[in-house]
Amino acid sequence: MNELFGKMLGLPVLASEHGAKVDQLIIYVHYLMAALFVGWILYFIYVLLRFNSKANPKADYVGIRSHASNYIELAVALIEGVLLLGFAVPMWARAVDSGTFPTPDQHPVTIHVVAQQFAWNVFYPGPDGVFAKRDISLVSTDNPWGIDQNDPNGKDDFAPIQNQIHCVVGKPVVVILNSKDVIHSFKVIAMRVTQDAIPGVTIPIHFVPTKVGVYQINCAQLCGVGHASMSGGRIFVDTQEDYDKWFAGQAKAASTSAKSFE
Amino acid sequence: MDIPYTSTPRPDTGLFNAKVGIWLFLASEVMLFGALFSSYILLRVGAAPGDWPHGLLNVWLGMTNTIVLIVSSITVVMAWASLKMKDFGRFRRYQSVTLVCALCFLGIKSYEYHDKFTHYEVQLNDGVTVQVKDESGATKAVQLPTKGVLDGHILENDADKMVIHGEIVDKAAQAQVTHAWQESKIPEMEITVKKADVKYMENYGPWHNTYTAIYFTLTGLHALHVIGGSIVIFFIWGPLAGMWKTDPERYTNRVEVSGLFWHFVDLVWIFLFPVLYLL
Amino acid sequence: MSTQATTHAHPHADAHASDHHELGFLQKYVFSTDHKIIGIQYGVTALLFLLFGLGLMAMMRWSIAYPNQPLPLVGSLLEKLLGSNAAGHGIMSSTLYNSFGAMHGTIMVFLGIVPLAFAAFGNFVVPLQIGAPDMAFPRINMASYQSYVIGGLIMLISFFIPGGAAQAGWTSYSPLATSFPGNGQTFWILGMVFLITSSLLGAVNFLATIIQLRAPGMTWMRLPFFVWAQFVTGFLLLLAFPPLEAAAIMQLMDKVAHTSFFLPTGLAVTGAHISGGGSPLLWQHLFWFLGHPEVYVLILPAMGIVCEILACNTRKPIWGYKSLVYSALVIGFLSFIVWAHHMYLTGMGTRISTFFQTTTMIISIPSVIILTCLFLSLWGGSIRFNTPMLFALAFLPMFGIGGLTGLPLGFNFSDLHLHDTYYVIAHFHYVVAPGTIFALFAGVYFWFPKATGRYMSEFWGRVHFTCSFIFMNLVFMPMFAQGMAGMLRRMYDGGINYSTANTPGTIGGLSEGIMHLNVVVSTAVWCLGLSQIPFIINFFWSIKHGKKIESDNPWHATTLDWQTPTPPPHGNFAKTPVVHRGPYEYSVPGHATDFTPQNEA
Amino acid sequence: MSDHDNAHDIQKSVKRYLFVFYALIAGTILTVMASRLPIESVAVTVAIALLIACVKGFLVAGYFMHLISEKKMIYGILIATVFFFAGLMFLTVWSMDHNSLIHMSTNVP
Ligand code: HEA
Ligand code: HEA
Ligand code: CUA
Ligand SMILES: [Cu+2]
Repeated sequence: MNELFGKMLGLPVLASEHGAKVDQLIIYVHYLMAALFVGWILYFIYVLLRFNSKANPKADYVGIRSHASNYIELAVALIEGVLLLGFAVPMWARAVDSGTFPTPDQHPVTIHVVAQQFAWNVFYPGPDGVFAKRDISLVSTDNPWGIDQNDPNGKDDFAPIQNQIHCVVGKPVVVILNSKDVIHSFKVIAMRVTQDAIPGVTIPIHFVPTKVGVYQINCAQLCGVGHASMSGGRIFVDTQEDYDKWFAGQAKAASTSAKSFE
Repeated sequence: MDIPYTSTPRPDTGLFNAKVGIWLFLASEVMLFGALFSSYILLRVGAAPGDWPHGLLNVWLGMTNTIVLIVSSITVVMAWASLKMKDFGRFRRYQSVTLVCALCFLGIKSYEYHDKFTHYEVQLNDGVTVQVKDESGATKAVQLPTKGVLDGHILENDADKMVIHGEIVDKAAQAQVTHAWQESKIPEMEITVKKADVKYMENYGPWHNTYTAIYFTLTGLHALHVIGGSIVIFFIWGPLAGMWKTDPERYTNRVEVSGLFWHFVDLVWIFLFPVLYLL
Repeated sequence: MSTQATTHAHPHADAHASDHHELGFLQKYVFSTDHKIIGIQYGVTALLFLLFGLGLMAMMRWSIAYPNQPLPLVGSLLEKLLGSNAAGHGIMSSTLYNSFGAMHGTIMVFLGIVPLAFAAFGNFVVPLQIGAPDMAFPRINMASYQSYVIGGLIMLISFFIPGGAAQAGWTSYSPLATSFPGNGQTFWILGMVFLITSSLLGAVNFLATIIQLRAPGMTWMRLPFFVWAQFVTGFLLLLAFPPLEAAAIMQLMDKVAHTSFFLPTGLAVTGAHISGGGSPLLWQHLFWFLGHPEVYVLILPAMGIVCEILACNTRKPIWGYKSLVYSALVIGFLSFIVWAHHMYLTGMGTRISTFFQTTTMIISIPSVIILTCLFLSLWGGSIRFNTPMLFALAFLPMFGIGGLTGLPLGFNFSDLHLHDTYYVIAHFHYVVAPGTIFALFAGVYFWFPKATGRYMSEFWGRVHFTCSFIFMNLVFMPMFAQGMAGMLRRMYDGGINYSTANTPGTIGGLSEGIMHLNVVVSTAVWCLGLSQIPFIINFFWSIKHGKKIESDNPWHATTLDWQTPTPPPHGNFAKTPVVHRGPYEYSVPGHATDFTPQNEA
Repeated sequence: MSDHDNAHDIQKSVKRYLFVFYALIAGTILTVMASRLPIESVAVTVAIALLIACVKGFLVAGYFMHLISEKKMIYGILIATVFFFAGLMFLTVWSMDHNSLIHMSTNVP
């Protein structure tokens, strides 16, 4: 029944683990809304028919005598309380709290994403899994990301990739997000992921994709003239095999370019 | 029907209209300065070590201005009390002191602003030496520490060199300073630099850092209030004085209401002074 | 002094005021200090701004439905007026769309609804309802209106400056807001400073008036609910606006003095050298500290108007008057501590978001209570369906839909999916457009006879209501579906880049059906615009030619505003009224008529 | 103000005003002196400065502005204002505190 109701609401395709919880909450809240709406609309129509001045020429000074409404109000408050404390809060805590991030033995795909007008720049740490240091003070025209060229951990980092994230189905993805100019918002509808990318603040989020495919990344915050067309971002959810192949290719490219630097 | 309670209090609230009005207005002013004050806290907490200057402003000037405002506040109440005792002449004398105080405050404030606009921080290229003339008049060459900058007022500004009256500041050491009292008093010297050695220079205008930004914003807004308040006080003191003959009660109420505003302006300064000059 | 029986003392009912001494035109209409004239000035100006806001949206909806196609009718005019950068070949550019969007929001909220709901109705009705001769500070009242006009003019001029009007949304988030080279944002801030000043002066005046000038016997619990609503609204404006003013000053400093209040270290966006060290989130906090109380500023006066009209047209007392009053007070109080529910996705951790979710849910309860009271008031009534009542009745389910859809937004975990989508747009438009605007229409039809001595045409009123009701729902209902599907707001092309047609092979695009709704909605918006023509004609025509009212109290209402001559003269009441009872004594058993005015001895 | 109506009362309050005036001057000097004390803890320095400022503020508001003997309505307005101001300040500061934001326990480079 929940699924049917979700379809009726028009919830889009779902492709992440925690997304089911988001949908669940949306569906439950809409049950409450639907009940209140239908109940009150029926009452409303009935009242308009029964108490219009033709049907009821003399108004009653006291009006309704029942106190049922107090119970309805109380019930609404209680249900809201349950939805809040029973669902919204623990769900949020499980999704974002620092303790919930995947541990190394879950082999998460960890990436940095830096938003800019009007694209997403994706950084992979390379085979060693450690990112090169970045520092704002190093930013220059030759080095737009302020990467510390002397950091040995950076030797195997992939060159920043624009607009393309690769990850593995069933394995957690950690996206460490910020922005280099204005506020953007990293939204993947099918993953039920939304997070503002705010300059000066670094925010990590994580999710587990559940279906192989190519997914759209949206920019959900007005970020200037190109906001509507900041739609180039894609997440490639690969099988482990495909991902490894892609990863090896990138790693090779990184090592050859690193050599050419020396 | 005329509007009631313009000068007599309404029995159940015990207040005349303008009194309610001014307090409501002051409530909104509390929120205005309160929001800026909250912003001050956030900027300060968020500032990187060393980015929040201590002892940048002249405490003695700030203290003088505080006292000037306190004096103006007492003269405002005394003026109102004089009216209550039906002594119009004394009221006028007190309020003229208030107005003089207001002008004095604004004068000192403009001097301080001017001082900050002509106060420069000069970053030099790495490893540069400068010529320093100390109090005894002797000149010697000094090499700047790695994170050193010059800080002071420009005395001479030629095409190829300039002379700065100020000090050499070690930024690395300054980052350790968290209290005004730790700021060491280096004697001011005359420092000569070649223009070619200057990497970047900027005065202490609002753009300099978040401290100067909030300093100028808060004190600027406060100064606007001082100007507004003194215009009102002047207006009641001069052009409106005839009302004392026709409707003394209403006149006294106006003085009281303008006084409430003036005290509020004083009150804001009482907080601004320690927050901007001392902490 | 019950005057409802006296027939029209003033034959020239169309004259706005009947002063004892003649005033020049300027003094009477431009520099007037009479609360009724100021109320009417506010009302007409605000209606014009509403119309203008609708016009902007009508053009924007073209771009959404048919992106990158020349606008019909107005395209070449736009190009001439605003230059070919903004509207080359009559096509709305993304820049122009963003300007129009930001100005639609700003104009509707700050120049349309607040001045109409708070200032216009407040000015005209509140002193009459509390039995006062005028506002407490008539000259401040005039200054408030003038400040509003100046603020509005600054906003209007900003369309024509190089670079165009502000483009960062009505929320003006930094760093985007200060990143544009033109001066649109500077104008926006200056305009806002005047509008804020206007609202502050207005708020001080209303509060002082309600506190000080209530007629003898008009105790707090005998105030009509509309007065209570205005009282709470006044407090919201008084205390919530100053932080936005502070924020505006800081943003102005960022823009013109190159400070970094809202700009973090290392920002690569503005041309000028900046020191950094500021915080973009600080702006958001200060903005929403105003923003949320502001939305209750938009709704409380509307609830007040609806309450007056419901009581009068059901011919029975409002059910739960005390609950209404306490709920309004609680809403006012809590509305200051829920603001961060607009910021759930800025990276808030669990503790903070739990706090704000909890307050958000708590504040929805008094709204539920208010709506319940209004619904239950209908029970046992003898309901008259005149035009004001139709609009007032429609307000109830419309606000209900808007309010209910606030709930999934109020939980952070469901907001995750809905944030910044058309679901949010639909949510708040249901509250402000078919909600507040309907209540305001109701108010216009209801108090028009008091202001002019004539009714507005009932027939055209019904036409206006029926068309508006249908098209309002056709405009905003489909947006819920679009939002649920993930269509984002503030996209000049209606999200065409995210449509499945343009993203082959990608999962998560917008289906053809969803995209097609854009055309449906836009068409409905244009029809909604056309539906206003009967209203506009009716409004101006009825001033001179409407049916004359039979008595000073044509609706047989109980509150003091109807116990004055029509239109009320300067000073309102010939003799100070004395109040003997509560505001809604309709159908009192044993009373000769079915209404007992508050001042009847 | 009704309770200040006769000249004798005014005379009495004038004395009080002068006393407050001296206290304010003393407070100002005290603040400056306190800021010179070599106190290590930033919190204590700030607390001292703000404490003195609060006392001075109380004196101005209480005596110069007659808040000490004001009417209930004014108190009501001001209490609401102080409450909302406190809400604005504490909630904003709390929200923007690093610990209130989403962050990972293991530090990311
Ligand atoms: C008048 C304006 C108004 C009102 C009254 C409300 C009321 C509410 N709003 Fe809304 N809101 C806005 C105007 C308003 N809002 C605006 C303008 C925005 C967007 C700003 C922007 O980003 O540009 C917004 C955005 C907004 C958000 C942020 C969404 C996002 O950006 O992601 C949230 C989240 O919590 C929210 C929640 C609520 C809640 C819980 C209420 C509650 O107070 C609602 C309580 C009411 C009820 C619960 C209804 C009860 C009804 C019944 C019981 C009867 C039902 C009967 C029938 C239908 C017949 N609103
Ligand atoms: C009070 C606020 C208010 C009101 C009433 C409205 C009314 C309307 N709004 Fe608006 N809207 C906003 C506030 C409001 N809006 C805000 C804050 C935003 C967000 C902006 C942003 O993103 O920053 C927004 C955004 C917004 C969008 C999204 C744009 C985007 O994200 O890209 C859309 C899209 O359709 C829209 C449509 C409409 C429509 C069709 C109406 C219609 O309901 C209009 C109906 C109008 C009338 C019916 C006019 C009545 C008046 C008269 C007829 C005058 C008569 C005159 C005389 C008698 C003299 N609005
Ligand atoms: Cu990036 Cu919108
Ligand atoms: Cu809100």
